[in-house]
Amino acid sequence: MTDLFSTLLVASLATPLAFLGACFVKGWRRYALAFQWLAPLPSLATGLTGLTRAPLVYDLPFLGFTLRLDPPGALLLAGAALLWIVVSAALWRDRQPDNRFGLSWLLTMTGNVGVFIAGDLVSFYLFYALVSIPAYGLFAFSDDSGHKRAGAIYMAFTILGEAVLLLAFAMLVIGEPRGSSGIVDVMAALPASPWRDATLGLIIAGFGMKIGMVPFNGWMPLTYGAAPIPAAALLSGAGVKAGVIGLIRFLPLGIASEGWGDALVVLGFFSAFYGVAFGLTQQNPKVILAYSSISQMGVITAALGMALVNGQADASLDVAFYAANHLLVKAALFLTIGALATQGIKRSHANFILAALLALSLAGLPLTGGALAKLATKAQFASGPAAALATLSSIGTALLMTHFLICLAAPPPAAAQECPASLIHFWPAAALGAILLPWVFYSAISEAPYGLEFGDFVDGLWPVALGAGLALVLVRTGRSLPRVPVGDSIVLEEAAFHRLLSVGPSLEALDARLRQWPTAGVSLLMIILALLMAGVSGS
Amino acid sequence: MSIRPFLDLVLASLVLGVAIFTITARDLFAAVVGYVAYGLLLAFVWIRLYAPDVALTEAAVGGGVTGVLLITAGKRLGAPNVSQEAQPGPGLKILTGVLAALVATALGAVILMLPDPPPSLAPEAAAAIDGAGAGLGNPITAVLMSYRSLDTMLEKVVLILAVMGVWSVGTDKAWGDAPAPLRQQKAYAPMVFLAQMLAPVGAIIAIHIFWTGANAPGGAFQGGALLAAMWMVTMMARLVEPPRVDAQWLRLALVAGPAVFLISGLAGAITAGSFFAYPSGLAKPIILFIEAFMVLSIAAALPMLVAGPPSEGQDQ
Amino acid sequence: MTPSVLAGLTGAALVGLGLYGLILHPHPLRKLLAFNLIGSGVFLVFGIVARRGAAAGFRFDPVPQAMVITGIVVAFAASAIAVALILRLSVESSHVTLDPEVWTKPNGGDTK
Amino acid sequence: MAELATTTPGGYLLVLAILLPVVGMILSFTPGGRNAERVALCSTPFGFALAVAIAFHVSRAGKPIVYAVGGLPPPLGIALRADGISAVMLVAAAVIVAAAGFYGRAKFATPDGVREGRASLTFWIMLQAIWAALNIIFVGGDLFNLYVALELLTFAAVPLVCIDGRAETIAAALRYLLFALFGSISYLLGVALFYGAHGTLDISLLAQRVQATPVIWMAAALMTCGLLAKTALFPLHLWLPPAHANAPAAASAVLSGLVVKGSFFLTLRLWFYVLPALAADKAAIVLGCLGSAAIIAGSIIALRQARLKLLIAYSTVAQIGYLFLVFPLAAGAQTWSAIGWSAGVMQILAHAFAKAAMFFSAGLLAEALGHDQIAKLGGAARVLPLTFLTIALGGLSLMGLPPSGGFSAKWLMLQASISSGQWLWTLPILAGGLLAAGYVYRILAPALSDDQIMSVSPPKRSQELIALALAAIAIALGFAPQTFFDFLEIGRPVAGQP
Repeated sequence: MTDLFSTLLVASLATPLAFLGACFVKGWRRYALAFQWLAPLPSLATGLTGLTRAPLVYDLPFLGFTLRLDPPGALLLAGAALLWIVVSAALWRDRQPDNRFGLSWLLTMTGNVGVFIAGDLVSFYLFYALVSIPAYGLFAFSDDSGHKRAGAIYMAFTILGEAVLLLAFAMLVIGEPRGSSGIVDVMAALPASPWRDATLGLIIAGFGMKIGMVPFNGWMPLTYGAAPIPAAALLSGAGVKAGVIGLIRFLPLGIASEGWGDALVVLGFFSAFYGVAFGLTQQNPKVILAYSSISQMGVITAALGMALVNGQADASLDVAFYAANHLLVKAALFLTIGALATQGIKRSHANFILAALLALSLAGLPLTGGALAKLATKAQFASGPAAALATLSSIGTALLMTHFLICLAAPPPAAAQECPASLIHFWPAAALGAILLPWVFYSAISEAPYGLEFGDFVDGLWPVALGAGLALVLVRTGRSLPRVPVGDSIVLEEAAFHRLLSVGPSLEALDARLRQWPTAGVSLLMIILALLMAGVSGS
Repeated sequence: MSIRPFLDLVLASLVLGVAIFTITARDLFAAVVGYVAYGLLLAFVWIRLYAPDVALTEAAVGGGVTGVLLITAGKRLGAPNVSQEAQPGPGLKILTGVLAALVATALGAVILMLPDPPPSLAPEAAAAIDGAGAGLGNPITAVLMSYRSLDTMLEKVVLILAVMGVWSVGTDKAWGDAPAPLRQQKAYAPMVFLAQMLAPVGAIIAIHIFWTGANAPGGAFQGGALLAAMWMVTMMARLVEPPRVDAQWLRLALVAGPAVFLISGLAGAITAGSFFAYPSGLAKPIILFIEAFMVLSIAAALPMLVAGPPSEGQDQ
Repeated sequence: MTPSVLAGLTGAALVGLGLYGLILHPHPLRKLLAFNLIGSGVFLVFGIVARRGAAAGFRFDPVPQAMVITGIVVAFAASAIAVALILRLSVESSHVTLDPEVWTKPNGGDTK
Repeated sequence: MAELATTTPGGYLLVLAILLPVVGMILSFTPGGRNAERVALCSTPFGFALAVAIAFHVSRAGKPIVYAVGGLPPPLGIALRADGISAVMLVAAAVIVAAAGFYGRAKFATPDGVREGRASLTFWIMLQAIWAALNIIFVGGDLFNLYVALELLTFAAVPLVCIDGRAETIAAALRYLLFALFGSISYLLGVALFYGAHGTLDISLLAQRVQATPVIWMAAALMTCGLLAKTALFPLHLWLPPAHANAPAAASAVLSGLVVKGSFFLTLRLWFYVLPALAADKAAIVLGCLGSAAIIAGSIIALRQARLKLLIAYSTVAQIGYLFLVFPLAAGAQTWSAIGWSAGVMQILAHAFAKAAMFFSAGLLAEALGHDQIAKLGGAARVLPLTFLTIALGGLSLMGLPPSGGFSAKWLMLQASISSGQWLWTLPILAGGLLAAGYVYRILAPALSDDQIMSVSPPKRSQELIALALAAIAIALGFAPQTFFDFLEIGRPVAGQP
């Protein structure tokens, strides 16, 4: 049985790779791309199987990679695989996107699957890069300057995050005395590592860039605004979870560490409210969803922070569940934009109510998956200011999502073309699935029962109702909110970057000077003398 | 107290004086002429350092062939066409001067600090002279042809490569043609007479230098250089013109030295148990045999390096 | 001061002089002359090393002397290539200069 | 130490590896003509086989293999030695030279109706000469012999720069030659001082004899500087961008991928093999600082280039900078030295293959589009997918993203700098990666976009595949197993135990 499970684990990775390989054979490319929705099937099976099992480690005999699947990874793997299958199948049934797009899609998918099952630092880094960088191709291969800008900014944050993580990983591997690069081993050695604090700081910054943690949030609204709906659904649903799994894997959750925990809690809640506040200033539903992601990822960060404060090792599964719920709901919400924008699906009351349930699920509406997600993180936000802040963030989320629903009444005209027809027909099922599927998973991960008593029901309902009510009040009192450019702080960062670019011409002038023969000759003599001095004085 | 130290001092200051002139002269051509004179003076320094082989080489190549090369180039260039702004400013001049002086001072200082007693390979070279050195009386020839034969072989390869490099600078159209004559004008009658008289004598001296090089100062390189100089003299007198670069005899002559060296080096693996080793007893004749071809190659290569790339319309 | 020390110091001075010329002279042929001056200075250093190494009945150490001979040939080959390039440059262009500004036009360059 | 002076089994292969391209060169020159191409191309498989055989022998012996030329051991004779890095470099050189040969066939085959062409003959002879010179540099054991090889390398590289005869290429070649001569004479002066101080130029004998005297420091400073000039380490890079950017692609690939590595290899030999006994911390820091400056300045200026080939050339300036971080990172006998050493060699290899692939692709692209202006690359990836795939893979390695040799190199370098406590080096390493991502993005983003592109003449598929193969090697290096890094350690002297 274990052998079968390892085979599945290997197949989860091998199948997308095989599809990737097939793309390089000319006759096969078309089929490989069109049928790539089949590629995550083994991952789905692996994820479901792995939910309830002890962690499995498998060393790939070649390449030196280690695969490792534990329940948090399995949960996110199953969710992500499901999402990839559904969206890819619909997308390629409808039309044949061009090769660049298809290949980017497949590469992102491979990275996304891999990042949940990578067991060592190098393979994690590889898959993390793979889920981040090719995603550029999902929205930025355009001759539109807005898309190009979004692509460039996305790339800048991605590469910066990669660089920060590379340094952090190098510290992790050096801190491991036996030379192992297995994630479990390096994390076990981290508390004793002399570079512990620097490593943690870099880890938080690096993955923070991926999950849009304030102040690294600017790229997210721009990217989701530019991305076509299927791509946005995948990036916000599955792609971002690479950052979540990164935090889960690389924060020493089992060991109480107050300083870092508190910092994370502050950062997380700040992001959570920041996302709500700035999301309210936006009108484009895609952008609002992006701000909602910033906010939700903030809640996850805060939950991890509390786990760190309290030394809760099992928080990883709770947080993973919260993330998996967000994965399904956020993706379904993006599809909602496309679905309601077309004439193909009637703007009936039933559809709108479904959309509202889905949106408010994010805020923890009772009986939806969101309520379960809240329950899952109850251990983290048990009492004290954290519990109050968590409730406050629920209210904020309800407020933001109601604002989203209001804006949804007039979706952008382009949204209709962005979303493939099959997905639109499929949308009600997807929405229901996103609301209900968490129930299936929940039983697998937790024994804590979901109380169906009236008190609990009210406890869950009032923040949602309050948030929704506030949103309606906001509409009534008129739109006095300031207009903030999409991506808020990114405008300032871009300006700073452009100022930085002015180093270029002066450096170029310096280079032109250095390349003059006499200057180069003088440099040569100076280096001779410098080396001589260095040697004579050093000995 | 003999007069020698005084003479040495005079010689050193002469060399330095001419060198300073070469660097500071305003006129390009004057600087070139200064350099040729400098090369000849340097030969005397080498004699004072008990290095007659080097002195011969320096006179033949440093002064002679390089001189012809540079003078020809200086003439072809005519007045230098350097704009005024390219001249370095005074600040740069001072900085460069200070840095160059510092490097020179440091160098002078470490030369004075060289260890005493000085290390030397002379004992090893002397001990090996009857073995690997093939009983050659001239230890330098032994070093060049036996102890460090790989260097010498490579140096000849460098010469071929340089010839190819010089030729490659020509135009596509001219490929295969001959280089331009060393002198554009018709030669003066005295020059022609001199060449006619000098060339055969020089050639004989060259062969003598090569032959005695086994035991006395001289050798393949010096002999070849002198032979080359004679060929150049006859070309300057326009008694002969430079050959076409695709002439097979020329190519063969150019590669003969390194090729024979290579073949005997490879054969050494069979006959003497090691690449570039000589079978005992036969070493000296083999070395002379190789050197004979090297003389040929050097005599062909140096004039071709001076003559420059093939030039259009120089069909013989 | 022995002849060899004198020659060594002369060599050092020649290196310094040559460096000065090689760095400052704008004309490539003058640079080449300066290079050859440095070269002869370096060979003189070899020369005094050889002279100091007199032993075993030799008045000099033959190994560095042999190296000088090889070095002179190599330096000559270098000069020949440089001269060929300088002459070709003078034919191709009115500017015989190494100044990079002349050659790096913003949109110039090879179009093959 | 006697074992490094006498011939070992397999030692004869070293002589053959040197002589094969020399013989090829001579046979190409005489009789010349079409023969040159045939000789050059036919010798590449043999050269590769020799390199592999040498690697096999080194691996089996677990220590360097040696050949005393003429049966005469040093100090009087010349010894050739191949250790781990020599063997690896021999193989890399054989592969890249072969690739350049087969790639260059499209442009440098002797034209029909001509017995012999200038450019063709020059290319084939110089290519083999570069190969010969590199092989000597990789296995040479004598500093003066290495000087001759270094000159051979320069004289072979310079004509390739100006092979097309345009005025700016001739000026570039002249700059290159004169500055390289500046470097060689400086190197030679150092050689003279070494001999004057210790009476031998054999690397392993010197390693036993050197002491930290001013003479030796002066010699080391002069030789290093000469080599830096030839390696074009910033700020001595004046000759590199015009020379590498204006040469034909086949030549640029060899010049950027291999030729600058030749002089760098000798710098490694000097500091790690001749002078390991010296406490050279400060000198290593000087070199590391120059390398860091090269990374930052080279990358930023690469970002600002309008022409693709100039961008790639400046990227070489930056990537050379990484190589010099080896000196502070691999010094001494600490545990991290081995990591730094592996990182340095990996960087040499990854850059050699990635850069050769990039130059090949840039050449194909320029030929297909008729220009190499980056601003006009919009949409080009759709018409030249294979070429841009190669650029992307090469770029991946330059950026240091996994899986690639460039990633391995930076990953190991970061580890070495952290564990040695030399934190500051992590900054240029990471900044260089970010900036490299910037310039690779500048090429790829417009090329992949939906912009319209005018019609192009498709490049030869075989040339595209050669370039892709080299890029694939750069990627495959990222999967190098531990045994590969152990192999690189063979023969590396460790300070304090010569």
